[in-house]
Amino acid sequence: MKKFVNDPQQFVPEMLKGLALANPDTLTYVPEYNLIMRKSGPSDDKVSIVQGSGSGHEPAHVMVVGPGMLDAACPGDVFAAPPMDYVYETTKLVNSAKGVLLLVNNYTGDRMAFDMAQELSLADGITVKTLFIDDDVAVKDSTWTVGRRGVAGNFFVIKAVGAAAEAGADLDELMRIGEKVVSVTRSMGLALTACTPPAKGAPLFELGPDEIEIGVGIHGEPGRRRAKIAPANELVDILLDPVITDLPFVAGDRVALMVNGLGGTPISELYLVYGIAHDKLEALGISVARSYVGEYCTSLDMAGASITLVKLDDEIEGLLAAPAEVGVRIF
Amino acid sequence: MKKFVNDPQQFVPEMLKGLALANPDTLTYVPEYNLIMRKSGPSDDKVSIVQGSGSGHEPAHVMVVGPGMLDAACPGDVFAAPPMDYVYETTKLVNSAKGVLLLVNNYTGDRMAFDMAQELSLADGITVKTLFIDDDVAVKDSTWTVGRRGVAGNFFVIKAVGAAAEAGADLDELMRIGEKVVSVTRSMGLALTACTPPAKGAPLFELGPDEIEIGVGIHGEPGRRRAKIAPANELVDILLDPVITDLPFVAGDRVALMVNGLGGTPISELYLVYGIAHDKLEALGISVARSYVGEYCTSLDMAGASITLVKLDDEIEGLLAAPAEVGVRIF
Amino acid sequence: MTSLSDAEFIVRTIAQTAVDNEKYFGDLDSVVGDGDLGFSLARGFEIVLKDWDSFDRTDAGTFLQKVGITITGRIGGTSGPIWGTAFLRSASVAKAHDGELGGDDVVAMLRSAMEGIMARGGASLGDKTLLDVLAPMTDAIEQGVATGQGGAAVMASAAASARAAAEATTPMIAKRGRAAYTGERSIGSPDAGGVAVAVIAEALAANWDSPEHTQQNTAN
Amino acid sequence: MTSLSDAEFIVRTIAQTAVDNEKYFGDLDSVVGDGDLGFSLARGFEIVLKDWDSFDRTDAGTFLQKVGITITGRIGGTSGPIWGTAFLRSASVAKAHDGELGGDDVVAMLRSAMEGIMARGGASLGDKTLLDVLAPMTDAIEQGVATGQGGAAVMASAAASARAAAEATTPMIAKRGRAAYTGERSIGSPDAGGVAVAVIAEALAANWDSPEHTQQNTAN
Ligand SMILES: Nc1ncnc2c1ncn2[C@@H]1O[C@H](COP(=O)(O)OP(=O)(O)O)[C@@H](O)[C@H]1O
Ligand SMILES: Nc1ncnc2c1ncn2[C@@H]1O[C@H](COP(=O)(O)OP(=O)(O)O)[C@@H](O)[C@H]1O
Ligand SMILES: [Mg+2]
Ligand SMILES: [Mg+2]
Ligand SMILES: [Mg+2]
Ligand SMILES: [Mg+2]
Repeated sequence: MKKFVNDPQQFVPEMLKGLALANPDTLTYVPEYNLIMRKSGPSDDKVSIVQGSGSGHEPAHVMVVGPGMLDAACPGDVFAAPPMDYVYETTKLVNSAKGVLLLVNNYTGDRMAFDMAQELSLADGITVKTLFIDDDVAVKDSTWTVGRRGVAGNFFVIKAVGAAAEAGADLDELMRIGEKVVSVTRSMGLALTACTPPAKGAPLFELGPDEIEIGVGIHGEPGRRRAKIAPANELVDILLDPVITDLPFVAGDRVALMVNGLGGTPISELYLVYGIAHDKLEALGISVARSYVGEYCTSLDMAGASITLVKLDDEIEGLLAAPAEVGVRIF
Repeated sequence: MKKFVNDPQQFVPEMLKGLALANPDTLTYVPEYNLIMRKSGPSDDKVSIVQGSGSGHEPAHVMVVGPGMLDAACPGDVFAAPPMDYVYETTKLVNSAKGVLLLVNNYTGDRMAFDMAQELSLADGITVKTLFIDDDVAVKDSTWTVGRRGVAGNFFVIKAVGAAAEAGADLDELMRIGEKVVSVTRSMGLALTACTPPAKGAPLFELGPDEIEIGVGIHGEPGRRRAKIAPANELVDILLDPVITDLPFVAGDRVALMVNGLGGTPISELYLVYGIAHDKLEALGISVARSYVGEYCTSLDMAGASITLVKLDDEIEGLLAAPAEVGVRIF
Repeated sequence: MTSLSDAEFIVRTIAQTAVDNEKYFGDLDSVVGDGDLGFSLARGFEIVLKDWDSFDRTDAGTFLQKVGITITGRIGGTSGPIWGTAFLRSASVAKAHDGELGGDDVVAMLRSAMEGIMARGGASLGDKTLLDVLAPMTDAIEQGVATGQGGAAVMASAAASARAAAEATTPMIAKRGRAAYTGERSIGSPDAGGVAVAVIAEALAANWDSPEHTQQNTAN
Repeated sequence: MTSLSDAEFIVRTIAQTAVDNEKYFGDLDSVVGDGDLGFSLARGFEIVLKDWDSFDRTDAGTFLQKVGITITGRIGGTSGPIWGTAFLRSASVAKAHDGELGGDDVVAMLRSAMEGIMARGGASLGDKTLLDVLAPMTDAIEQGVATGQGGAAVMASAAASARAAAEATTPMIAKRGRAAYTGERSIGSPDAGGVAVAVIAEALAANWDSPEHTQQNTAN
């Protein structure tokens, strides 16, 4: 394994420490609970918004704490849902008179940790609601599975409820907005390479030199099927078609289009993918009103990309356009 | 080769097209000259600033065109200086009564293309000056070489002259500021993996599973020496020590610290590196006043990182803090 | 069975086995899962071992409850809530019971643990989870106890049954956990959590008559 | 020598060789350079071939000048300015000369091209660049012309000398171009640009008496 890492067990804490050192005016790091929160702390005039998840998805979610986005993030170790205590302690630390909204990507471990933390917090008299995000169309939503996974689409949920919370919306209103965004957001990803968790020190699965993994999740879980590498035009079809047909998105729709890098794919390739996807959507009469290209929800060093579409209405478009400020910046 | 690419020869044009489609309100793309410029065009109240270079370094430089940064960027093909015509045409397109400043990383091909374009532009009556950037301490600055390379430090030059130009500084003033920033900026990089140019379709050099390349440039040129992978603490020493001793940076200095990803290294690792470097600098009495973590100047999909330090004075610090807006954004 | 010392032996063996098998459990979980099982269990049970002396030892039930709180609160992934629930449920059964715990009580504790896991994570038997190992293992213990076997013999047959059950998960399709997302591709490799249970059962069986267990018993 | 048709043959052969060897030249440049030489030359000379019919053919000098402008303006990397300068300098010598160009003129054109390259890129002989191949190759042509050899024979000895010179760059330390950054590590592989010159010289020698060249001569 070739990575910038000291003791693999300290990978997450050392990353969080660096994040806090780089953003001393805006972020507070609470090492005991892997917790990153706004330096300004919670306000009783605003619902506090928290997202937790496994680590390894940076910038999600520790690097999107800031005005207009999250109030705190409590990640677990790499690809492991946070222990329940982390969530519970985070909830207590950001408690606001207007309540706390917990955003959770739909995975068993995360659901259970947040469920239990919510129970404990409610027992403490904290008003808490939990919203589950499940935008991944790669996973069939049949009765025998655990439902769809939450992947890069969670960015839009955070952005929308973050903006609404800043404008004073109450907890029920945020739940309504968040559920609406989830209901119109769909994603699909593919991997060109496997990722290597520091603690494992080796790739999570083997891909041949010309193989790709389609419908991969963000935890290095293998996807639904393997295929041969193909020209970018075809790869975009593989990602875009199931997304379009799922909601479905139809001619006349206005959408936000996100091309998300999985960690090891350079931004040059992401823009190339963006251009192709944009053209295909416009050809279908679907108009791209907002564009997002870069890394939003990664899988460590995995090369690959996902495409997310959000069907816009005036409310969602306004919330996405609202200003926000986060710890990751280039200035 | 596993990449998002159609025809490798169209890699750069397709990327630029995507960039322009994603930023329809702010950027104009001129396919004939690989040119990305501000949609608003040049203004006679402001010196126009242009940077060109080979492609493959994104976001440098096509993705940092915008208010407070570049007026235009004219990249060549992957790792190849732009043909002289591209530079000349760009200069004509952004011509302003206050003149044009050309920023050039110090490589033979780039120098020659910009020199010739400057000659032609001057003959056309356009006021042009050229500033060379050479921040890479990995290359010894002896008489028999072509001098040092320009690497990620070019970001600070762009940012400083970009801010000053926006405030109305004239061309001579920008040259003074740019030269000052170059004189206090030093960088050093290392690669964990080689990069794969689309047209070559294979890695530019071979690195063993536990080998790293120290002092690597941003074009996949091999570096000065090879070493074994080591803990992040040691890798940071390898990067930081030659940077610190070169200027030298000394106790009492205020600096900007940049940890730049080379394209394939996830931001989690970059923050981990940042935290280590920050601590080491503070231990030496060098205080980190501004922090930059992310991808600024990459080498396609190369895993690795570089560290840049800028010695700050009030003028430079003020210019770095000035607002700017570029095409790459996460909102 | 001197309940507290048995509980101590069992918890310590589970913890030590989790720490010792970090890499192996991680590799098992990376076949069709996300590879974090080993890390999660090892980090969590390290905390159990570190806090070992601090757990209230009023009785076996109290001890198990304190351990369960640590596991629930400090282990990440799916395993924290699942394994923590198992310990907390076992603890409740033990606490409800006055005096020394017999073989029947152990069976009741395990059955309650399984119900807790099902309630917490929504899995049923046949979903290719550790439940598919816990259930036959518990049946084996019940049968051993019913036929009057000694502790070591009961544990040996429990371990054999756990191992066989773990292997029997190989042809199943995962319907819970990260592996479920791969659908049919989860066929062909055993459930990681189930194998972990079998490995732990084997460690318990192997050490049942070891000095650490028997001396501990004597010491109490 | 009917100058224009010779110039056309030479330029076309150079262009075709650059296009045909894109991968090979790129691989050579990636040993210690950045691998773009093949791509830059191929894309640039493709433009030359595409615009082939449009170049002003008033005389050989004018033709070479128009080609040189295209190369200078449209080839990226170091090669555009370097190769473009070579063509522009050769063109100037040819234009200054009235009437048919002889062997001496070709030598003068090459010497002027080398001076132009040195002025543009600052390299000297021994810096491990294509100059270290151009110089001995030009010497060989000069000698062939002086001893009254025919065109094919002159080109054959030029090619042999270019190949030997390209190989002789292997032990040199690069002092110009991207390879220079690797210092001592540039020792042990030949200069990419120098090998490209040798390959082109060999193509010219191999085809000197081919129908494409001789028929072209006859046609004019
Ligand atoms: N819903 C569930 N109920 C019971 N056991 C489960 C459930 N989901 C997963 N498991 C068990 O947990 C194991 C994986 O644990 P772990 O790796 O910690 O969780 P995650 O799947 O969140 O990464 C599986 O091998 C399986 O035995
Ligand atoms: N300053 C120079 N003068 C003459 N030739 C040079 C110079 N620098 C490089 N070269 C030649 O150019 C070749 C590399 O060309 P190319 O790959 O296009 O340039 P770059 O080094 O910018 O990538 C080298 O192999 C060498 O022969
Ligand atoms: Mg997990
Ligand atoms: Mg180059
Ligand atoms: Mg797992
Ligand atoms: Mg080159």
